[in-house]
Amino acid sequence: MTTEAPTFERSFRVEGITRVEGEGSLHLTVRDGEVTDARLRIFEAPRYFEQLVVGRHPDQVLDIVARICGICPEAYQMSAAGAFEAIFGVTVDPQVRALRRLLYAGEYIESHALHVYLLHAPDFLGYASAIDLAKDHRTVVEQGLALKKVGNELMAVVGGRSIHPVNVRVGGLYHVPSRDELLAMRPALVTALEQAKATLDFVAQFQAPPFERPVRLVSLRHPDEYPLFAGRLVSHDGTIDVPIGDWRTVFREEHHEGSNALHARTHAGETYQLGPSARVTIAAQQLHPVAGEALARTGLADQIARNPFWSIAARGVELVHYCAEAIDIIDAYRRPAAPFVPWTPKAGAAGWGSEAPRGTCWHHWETDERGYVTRAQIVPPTSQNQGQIEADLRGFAPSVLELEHAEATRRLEQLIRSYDPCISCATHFLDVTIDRS
Amino acid sequence: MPETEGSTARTEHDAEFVALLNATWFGANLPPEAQVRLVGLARRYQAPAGTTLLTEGQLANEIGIVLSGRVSLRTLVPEQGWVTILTVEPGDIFGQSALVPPYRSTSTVVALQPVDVLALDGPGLRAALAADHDLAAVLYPRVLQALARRLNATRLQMLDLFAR
Amino acid sequence: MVRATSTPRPRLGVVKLASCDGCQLMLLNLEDALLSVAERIDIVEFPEATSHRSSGPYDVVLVEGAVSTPEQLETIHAVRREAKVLVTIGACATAGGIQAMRNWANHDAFRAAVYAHPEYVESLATAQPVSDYVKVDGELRGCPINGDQLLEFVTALLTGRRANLPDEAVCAACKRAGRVCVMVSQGIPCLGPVTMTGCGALCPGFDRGCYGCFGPREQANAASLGRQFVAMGEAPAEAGRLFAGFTGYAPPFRDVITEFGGAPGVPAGHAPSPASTGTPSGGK
Amino acid sequence: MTSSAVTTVIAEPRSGTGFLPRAEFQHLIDLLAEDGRTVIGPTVSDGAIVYGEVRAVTDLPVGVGAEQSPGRYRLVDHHDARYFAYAVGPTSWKRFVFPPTLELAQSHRDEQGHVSFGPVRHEIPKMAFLGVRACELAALGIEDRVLLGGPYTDEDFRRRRDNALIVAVQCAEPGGTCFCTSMGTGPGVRGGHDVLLVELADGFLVSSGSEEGAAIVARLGLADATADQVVEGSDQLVAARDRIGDPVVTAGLHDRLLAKLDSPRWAEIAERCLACTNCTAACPTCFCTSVSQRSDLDGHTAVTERRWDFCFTKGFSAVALGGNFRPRVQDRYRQWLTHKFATWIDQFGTSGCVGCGRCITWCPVGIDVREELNLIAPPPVLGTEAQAAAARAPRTSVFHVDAVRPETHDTVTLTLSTPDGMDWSRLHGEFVMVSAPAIGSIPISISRRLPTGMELTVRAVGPASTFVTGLERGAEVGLSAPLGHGWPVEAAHDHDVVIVGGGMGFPPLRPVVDEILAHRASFGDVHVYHGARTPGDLLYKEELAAWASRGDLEVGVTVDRADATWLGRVGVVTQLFDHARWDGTKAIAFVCGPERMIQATVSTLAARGITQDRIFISMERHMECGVGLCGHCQMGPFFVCKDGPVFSLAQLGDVFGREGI
Repeated sequence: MTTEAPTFERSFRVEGITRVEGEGSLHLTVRDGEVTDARLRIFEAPRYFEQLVVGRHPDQVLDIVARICGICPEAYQMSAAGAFEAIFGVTVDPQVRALRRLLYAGEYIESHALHVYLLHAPDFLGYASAIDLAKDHRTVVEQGLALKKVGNELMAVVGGRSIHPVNVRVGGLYHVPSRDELLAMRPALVTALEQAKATLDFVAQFQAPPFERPVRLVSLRHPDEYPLFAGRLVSHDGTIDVPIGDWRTVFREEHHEGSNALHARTHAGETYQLGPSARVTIAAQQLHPVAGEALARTGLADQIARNPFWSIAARGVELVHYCAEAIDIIDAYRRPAAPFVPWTPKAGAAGWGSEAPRGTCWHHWETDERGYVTRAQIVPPTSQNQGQIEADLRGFAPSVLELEHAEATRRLEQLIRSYDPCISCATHFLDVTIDRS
Repeated sequence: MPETEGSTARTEHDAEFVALLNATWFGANLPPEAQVRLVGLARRYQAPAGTTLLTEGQLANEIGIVLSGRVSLRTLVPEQGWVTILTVEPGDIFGQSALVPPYRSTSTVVALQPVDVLALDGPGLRAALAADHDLAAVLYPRVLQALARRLNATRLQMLDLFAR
Repeated sequence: MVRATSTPRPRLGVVKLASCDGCQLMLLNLEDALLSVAERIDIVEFPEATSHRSSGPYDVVLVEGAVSTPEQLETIHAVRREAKVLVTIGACATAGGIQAMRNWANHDAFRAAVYAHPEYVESLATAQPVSDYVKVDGELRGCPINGDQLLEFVTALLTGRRANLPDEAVCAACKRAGRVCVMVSQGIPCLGPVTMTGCGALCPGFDRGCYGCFGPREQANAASLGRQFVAMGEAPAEAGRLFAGFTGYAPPFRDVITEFGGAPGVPAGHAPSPASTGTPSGGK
Repeated sequence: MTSSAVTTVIAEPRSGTGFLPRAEFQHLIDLLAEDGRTVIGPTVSDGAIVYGEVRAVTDLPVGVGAEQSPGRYRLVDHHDARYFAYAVGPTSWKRFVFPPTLELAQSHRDEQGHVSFGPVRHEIPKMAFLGVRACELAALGIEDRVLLGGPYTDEDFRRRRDNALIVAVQCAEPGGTCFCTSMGTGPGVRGGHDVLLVELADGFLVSSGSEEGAAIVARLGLADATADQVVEGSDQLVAARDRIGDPVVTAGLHDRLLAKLDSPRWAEIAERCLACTNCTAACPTCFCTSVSQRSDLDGHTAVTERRWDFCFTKGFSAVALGGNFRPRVQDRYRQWLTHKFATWIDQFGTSGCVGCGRCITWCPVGIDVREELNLIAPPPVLGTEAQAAAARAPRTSVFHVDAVRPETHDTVTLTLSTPDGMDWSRLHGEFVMVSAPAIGSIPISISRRLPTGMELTVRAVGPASTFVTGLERGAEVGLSAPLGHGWPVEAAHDHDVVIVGGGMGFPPLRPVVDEILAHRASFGDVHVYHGARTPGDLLYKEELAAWASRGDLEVGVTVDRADATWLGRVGVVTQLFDHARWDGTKAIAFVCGPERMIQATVSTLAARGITQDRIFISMERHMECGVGLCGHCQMGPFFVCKDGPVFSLAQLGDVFGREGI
């Protein structure tokens, strides 16, 4: 339709991006081989979480923020719990803290297996869905489902259920499982660990589009453990290194002229990348030895840091890590005497973050003297990645212009999926610009 | 009141009419004086199946007592056509609207079988009931009983019990 | 010999409104049965899982999420037109979800508090369950829905019977499971007595009270339970807030919140009845 | 205080009773375990003393008790060494002899439509119940009567009962909600145990109540208890009795309660009652159950599972097409309370309550039956007749569909035969339970008895009946029994007979007409009346015409509404005979149809001189098991499935036509 126009302009529109969690669309305009506009639009309905929690008891808040996202409820629970515990000065019992890591490990295994096998692998292998993929490669999909199931079961044992677990409270957990209940999970995890290694070997053979670009990778880092819900907020190039609560000193949520979206940027206006590629790069030293070896075997460490498509390998590495760490936690587990530490409410404010499977989820909470919430700020990982996704789209689009339109569109979607965007999490992340021209 | 062909064959013999009355639920065992008053207001007619004996909305000039055969009380329902609400069997009455203002029939009465009817003149009966309190005292309970039975039956039909 | 054994595969769609995606994720969480289900059901629309798209017609459509924007209102009417059977899944679609808690508050104030440019945010004054706008043929409750119930629903669909989804209280499942009542033995407020079962009495099994994510059971006497919470020492607004969760907009819970207080953004003791958009385009 | 009307014989330890020092209690547990028994007893878990596996003394609630009041239970520390110093907690032994969920049967339907049914027989472990109280022994006795005392029995329950050795412990610390004294069940153990323990400060008095118990006591090799020790034990029991007092006046309670079916108090309770089922779940005698089917995705293999159900849920009393006989919470509370304390006595010769107080403690809003009973009314002398009956479990047989005859647009008559050659026409019973794998079971009245089977006339109203009406010739289906009590046709010999069938109430009466025509000379005048909704809904039209043309029975047919093409009668079924000339004083009537139609019919029949004892009606209720074991079809003192569905009006009394019963 545009071929007869004096200037060659192509428009890529994907009105509903599929195989992502939530609803978004892509609008990319290319003029004379140059990308003039790249916009990822979120049409997730506003849900007003930051207002819904005002006036609530912190324990109720933990249940509510889980509902921001059905895929990564733990990220929201742990970030909020960390902030409240910082305000009230609570130190969680080490065994209970290990259980929280175990619960979160279940979420990683579930989320990454879902993304690798059901959402992202079909892109690399040329299928529209995992169901189509299963018609030709049933055992591959079954392996993915089996891994995913172990993650879900782990969440159910520690958290009650896989989606919106019920066990997290300020100061610890409501209920601690018996050692026997955890040991019952061990055989499945041992199998899962082998499957996770096979998964990494499998995805390492994929052909990723050659798209390398400089980027700033950001995640939490903790000297003694793979980053999850503690440590400092750092970048891989060393330019950022602040306490976990100080996100605001480095970043801000920005009203971006022309897109009317709240994107997070550095104060200098730069984009950055969160998620598995960032963590694997930044916290390589904290990876479980088994996962470190597996990563080394792939030889992809450098690619992961530079090419967003290789996030699939980073997810594979983290699958190995969390299966191995879960086994270690179970082996060392002794049922704690009390599931939670009682706390005294007070007025205060604190920021806290935790690493959702798709990147750092950062919160800031304020409470009154009864400990009830007076104010909340919730910055989901995808709203932080959005700027980088759009930048990558601008950089990547020219390389697919020669392809047939449908194939080019598919490649662009594949790039977006590399970030595992969780659009449902858009608590206040909403791009309402509609290009009607 | 139908002007059906060959429908009037009024007998001169009151005794025969009294006997007919006594064979019906409605007219049996009334005092002799009352029976004589009624017989004085009665005519007898026969009508073949399919005859319309009364039309909904029109003046009801007679109260009919079914001696034999079956008549149906019908009403026209949009989109459903004629719906039979009730059938009247020998011994029972129809056209009692002739006693109740505005004296118009509340349904259309059609003979389903060849019928033999003893009909009481409406205006005449109203005048007689107004003037003769003894007659009214014995006849109204019968009319009320007929109405009550019909009301009760209608209520049960409305419940549509067999739909469940 | 038995009828209807070789009917064509039913066409299934999954549609999302305002929600967290957790309920449709439950479909993917049926790991052991997922591929068997996909062989027997033609999944024609399920954007979270497949790039194949279809705008209908559907034999069955599963709707997740509350109706909270003008666009979603259009969507739900379009989906209803295309669906033989429309089933709402989860607390958002069946009861309005957590976002329906804003229905008591001033919508503009809420919007301004969260968004720098509220004028760009399109949303209806209230978030409401799907059944407030279109006819709903069936529902799966829960926040999220329960995987066993989802599988039972699919099995019933395929075998042509009614799904076995009990509407009894959480207590019934709790007692069959041999759990000790947390309300009686520990004084923990629990919505189990007025909440529909389906979760397997999860929360009492984790030493905490039920927070009502499956919504009110039939004839839920929520007012009596609210009075009991107050008798146990909760302030009225706190008692109300216990109901003001994921299904708080469902009528018997809604009435308790209005009577006792506890809606977000509304001072305790001043709760008005929640706003309602009515039924703008044809209604149920 | 202890003014219970029942004189109790208390099995107090006599001299010769042994003494087991506290330090040697583990020996008893080990002895029981040595015999291969799983020892189940009190243990502290989740803030309460519950029953669970006990392997060692340390598993017992050492020094732990509980405070109990309406809606409240809290553990307390006695700061002593006692193991059994508590009143009963939330668990009852019901859980171990009558499990909350139980797989009953597996069924299979193959691609060709062949069906098979197989009962599931569970492995039952040998068990020892440690710490059974007097009230709990009474509860087990009541369950025995309910589940083993009728014509049909629960064999799984029997096997679990037989496998459980009972070690009773005398009550010393009654709780704040106890009222066993009023119900005549405690606190003293009066039998039913194998071993009896009385806990003293430094050990236990041990005696036996059965041969098996005596053997165990002998193996303990105990020294005799001293007289002081025996006195310490009996003083303890007297103190317990005094602490409980006599909170409920039970004399005449049965009659007083049933006289108050219309009390305004029921509605007041419903304001508080959550209908949450906790009282029934905690009750050691409530026995209601439901069954459901779980199947594979294709519906080929299905499992029938029984689970505890509760009369407080709305679905419990639901019937087809949204009907419900107990629609309000007040109806359900009244059902529960009157059954427990009154109609249970009519049915089983004993009260359904043992006074353990669980329903009071575990009610989240603290509704106290002691208070409610005293407010509404008062109780009973325990009947003690045990009904011995041969064990009989309902069996599902596979039947073939030989013919399918459409009756109306939504109703068909199936001709079924059984391949096992049994002469079904000679078996009594009014209805069958028709089972479809993965779909469920429904009760259907027999509409004709045949030597090789029967006819069933079925209307498609729900999934199960739609499935049954959709069966084609050659299909297979599972059937249980013939069940229930049918029409007492023999009682009508030498009488005139009036048969009134409305709608789907007519098919159950067809066997009555068949029977009469087979022995026509034994009956007087016979009148058959059938009412239907429309002419298209009339059943057995050709048969009705054939009967009418015989000349030896009157056949009347009417419909509720018709179009102009219908030349027959229009009007309610009672109009067929309200001016009839027959004499009701010599007649017996059989009536079946919707309950409201039956009411209208019986009043018309009564006006024609037929007395209540000569009017027989068939009642509809929610039926789940068909044999009086699941509790759904409870109606006053009856189970409709087992005691009915056919009742005489006199038998039903004022239960008939009462709202919400």
